[in-house]
Order: sequence, then C-alpha cells, then structure tokens
Amino acid sequence: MTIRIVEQTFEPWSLLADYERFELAENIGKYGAAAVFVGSMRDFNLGDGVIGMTLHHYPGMTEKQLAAILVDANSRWALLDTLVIHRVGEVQPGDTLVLVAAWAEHRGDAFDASRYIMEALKSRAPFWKRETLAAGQSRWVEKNSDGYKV
Amino acid sequence: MTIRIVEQTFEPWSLLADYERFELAENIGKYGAAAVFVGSMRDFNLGDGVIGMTLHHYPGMTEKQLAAILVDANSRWALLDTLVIHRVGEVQPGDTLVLVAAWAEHRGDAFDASRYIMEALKSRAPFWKRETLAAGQSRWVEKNSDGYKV
Amino acid sequence: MSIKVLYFASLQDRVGRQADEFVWDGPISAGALWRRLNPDLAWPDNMLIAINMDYASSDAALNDGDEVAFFPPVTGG
Amino acid sequence: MSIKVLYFASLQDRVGRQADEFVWDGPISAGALWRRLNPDLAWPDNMLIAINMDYASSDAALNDGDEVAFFPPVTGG
Repeated sequence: MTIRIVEQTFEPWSLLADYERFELAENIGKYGAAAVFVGSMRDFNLGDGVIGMTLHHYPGMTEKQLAAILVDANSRWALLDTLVIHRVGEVQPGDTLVLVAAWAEHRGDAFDASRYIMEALKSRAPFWKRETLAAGQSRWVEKNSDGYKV
Repeated sequence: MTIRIVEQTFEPWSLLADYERFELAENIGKYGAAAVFVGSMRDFNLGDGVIGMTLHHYPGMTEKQLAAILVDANSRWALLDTLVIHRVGEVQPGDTLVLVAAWAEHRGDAFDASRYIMEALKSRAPFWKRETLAAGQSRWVEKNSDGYKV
Repeated sequence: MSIKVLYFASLQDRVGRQADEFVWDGPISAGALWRRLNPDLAWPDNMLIAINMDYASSDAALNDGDEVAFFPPVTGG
Repeated sequence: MSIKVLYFASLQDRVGRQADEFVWDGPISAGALWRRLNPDLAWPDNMLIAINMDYASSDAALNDGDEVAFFPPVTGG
C-alpha cells in the first residue's frame, strides 16, 4: 500500500514497471490481475482551451484521506497491493495527474478496487484544480464529473 | 484500435509507454483517462502448484473475435483508442498473458470499456490454457472464472 | 461440397485429430457434421461451434468451402 | 482554547486569508467558528469542513488544539 504526492512530471508506465520490480518481487506468480487507471491533463474543459493548471492540496489531510481510501479498498476486496500517485503543483496538458493501481489474484477484485479507489479519491481526497485558459484568465474547477456518465 | 497475438514474453508497461508515444502522440491532451488491465500467469490454480502453461489459440478466429469485441466497445463508449495484446505459446509463472487498454476523454468510458473488453475476451476469444502442474502432469483449464466474484 | 473441419484444445485430444476434410452432397448442419465425423463420441458438454470464424449453433447449415471448428469453452485472458 | 484554522482553494480567495489562529473560551462548533471569523460572508454553498484532517459536520464541537479547515468540493484526480 503506497501513496505518493509528487511535484514533478512522472511517467506512469515506467513507474509501474519499477514498482512491480522492486515492491512486488515477492508476489510474482501470486497476482493474476493488475487494474490500473491513469488520469492525464486534457487541453480543454467545459468548452474552453486550457493551457496549464495548478493542482493544490491540503498537505497531511490528502495523505490521510488517501490512506483511508486504500484501507477501505483492502477491506472490501482481496488485494495483494495498491498504489496511488497524485501530482501537485504546476502541470501542463498531457501530464499525468493521477495513477491508481490494484493487484489481486483475481480480476474482479482488481477491477472493482481500482475504480472504487479512483471514485473515492475524486470525492474525498483534498485536491483542487485551478485552470489557466487559452484566453488568458484562470479559474477554479468547481466540481468533478461523477465518473459514470460521459 | 490495435490487436496483437504475441509468442514472446512482453513487458506490458514499457509497451504501453511506447504505444502512447508512437500511436497516441496526436491525442496527447485529448485523453484524460486510460484504464488498463494486465493479466499474469499465477503459480497456482484450483489448489495445485503450476509450473508452466501452454496458451493455444485459433489463428484467424482469435483476431476476428477480438476485433469484433473492440468494435463493440467503441460503439458503446466514447473511446479514443483501444489495445489488446495476448500471449500464446509456452508461458512461465509471472509472465504477462493479456494486456487490455482503453483511452477516453472521461474516466467512466475508459473504466467501463476496459472491463467489458476483458470480460468479452474471456468469454468469446478462442484461447485455451493447458497447465503443467508441479506434480508433473498437465491438464486443460476447463473454464474461466466469471470475473465478478472472488 | 467440401468443408474444412478443425478441432481445438481438449476436443482435439478427444477426437484424436486436428482437422478433417469433409466432402458431401446435399444439405448438412454443423451438428450433423460432427455426428457424422465422430459417430462413436457422445456430444461434448458445452461444445462451441464456429463457422468461418464466427460462432454458430449446431443447426446452422453449411455451405461449400466453409471452415467449421469444434472446441471447448475458451479459457484465455 | 486555541484553534488553528485553514482555508483552501476558492475559499481562500473568498476569505482573503490562508489561515487564522482563533483563541476562545467555552464550547464552539465548527460552523459557529466560521461565522465568527467571517461575519460578512454568506455560508458558502457545498463548503466542506475538516477537523484534524477528517471530514466533519458544521455542528461538530471543537477542542483545544484542533486544526479546522474550510474548503470547496474537491476536484482532484
């Protein structure tokens, strides 16, 4: 169970490769399923071009809430490991904002848990986005989409 | 929309990094969500140690069914790209068996599609597993789990 | 008419062959083809049938040049 | 008693401060604390409250040394 808040650009796929190599070495052959979600910054939102974003958070509470979410997920599904990495600070379109991964023996658990963690993060983890629009002004993102509709 | 049947070990994460770099370059900033599933060979099944496996398939039909599954998924959700890679031949515990990925603007579509593709693959794509047990004998895997229960 | 018949996985072991070439005059269904080629075998539980690489039912009619495959439930992924 | 108060995101802009230090005698709820510190502001729609980094309701009672945070709906991920 790993949580990281990072201030620099990160490449999710090489990070996952390293994570499996160093953190899951003892579990190779044990997990049959890894379900992963990667959220990236888009260059448009609500009909406007977006050229940059600042991700704010509440240091301490963010980590505490993410840990509680992973504890919840581990109590609900049979998981071998869970990982959440979230970016903060100045981000550019295309940058990875969030990585969620769940490893399990069976795919149902991994799928359920990765989605649960992501939705819980969206509703409970104290992060806030401030977008800089192509037109020059900036604005707070008011609320997240619910994840179940387009 | 990409389908590959591969006979050699593949590393799913570096493959995803390359895929995004070369196939999704034009979509950077367009997709906000990537949902990925990686299935690996476990070293036990149905209470028995498993030391190896042979993955058989029906060349031609496998690709045709996978393509139909991806067309289905693309008709049901708003997706920017989909990828399925499946291993065949001799595999070892820990080897990646399958990689499914879906890219979308929004996470609901990516999550739904990746799970749908994986479940459809499990029920419709003509692959068959033959396990070699630690005790020496080998056996055909009779049926897949349903993916929604442990 | 000429029909290419394929067997996969445990069904290949059971039948003892990988493939058959079937030459026949007149209408025949996929199920009747199976029984004709394997008269000594019971109908396998849960057997799946494909005609030209699409799933088909046992009463689907065959045409000249079709490729018919018989196999057990799939177990990929 | 002494309470540390934090504001985040759009609420920080609205309040015009990042933090307050509140010293007080006797019982007070998180909601009453907000109104006392920001008497000229309407109660923000959908405002979230945390006490010691756990979510809390506006009628939750505060204790000496608590850290209280006020912020808008979260938008991470």
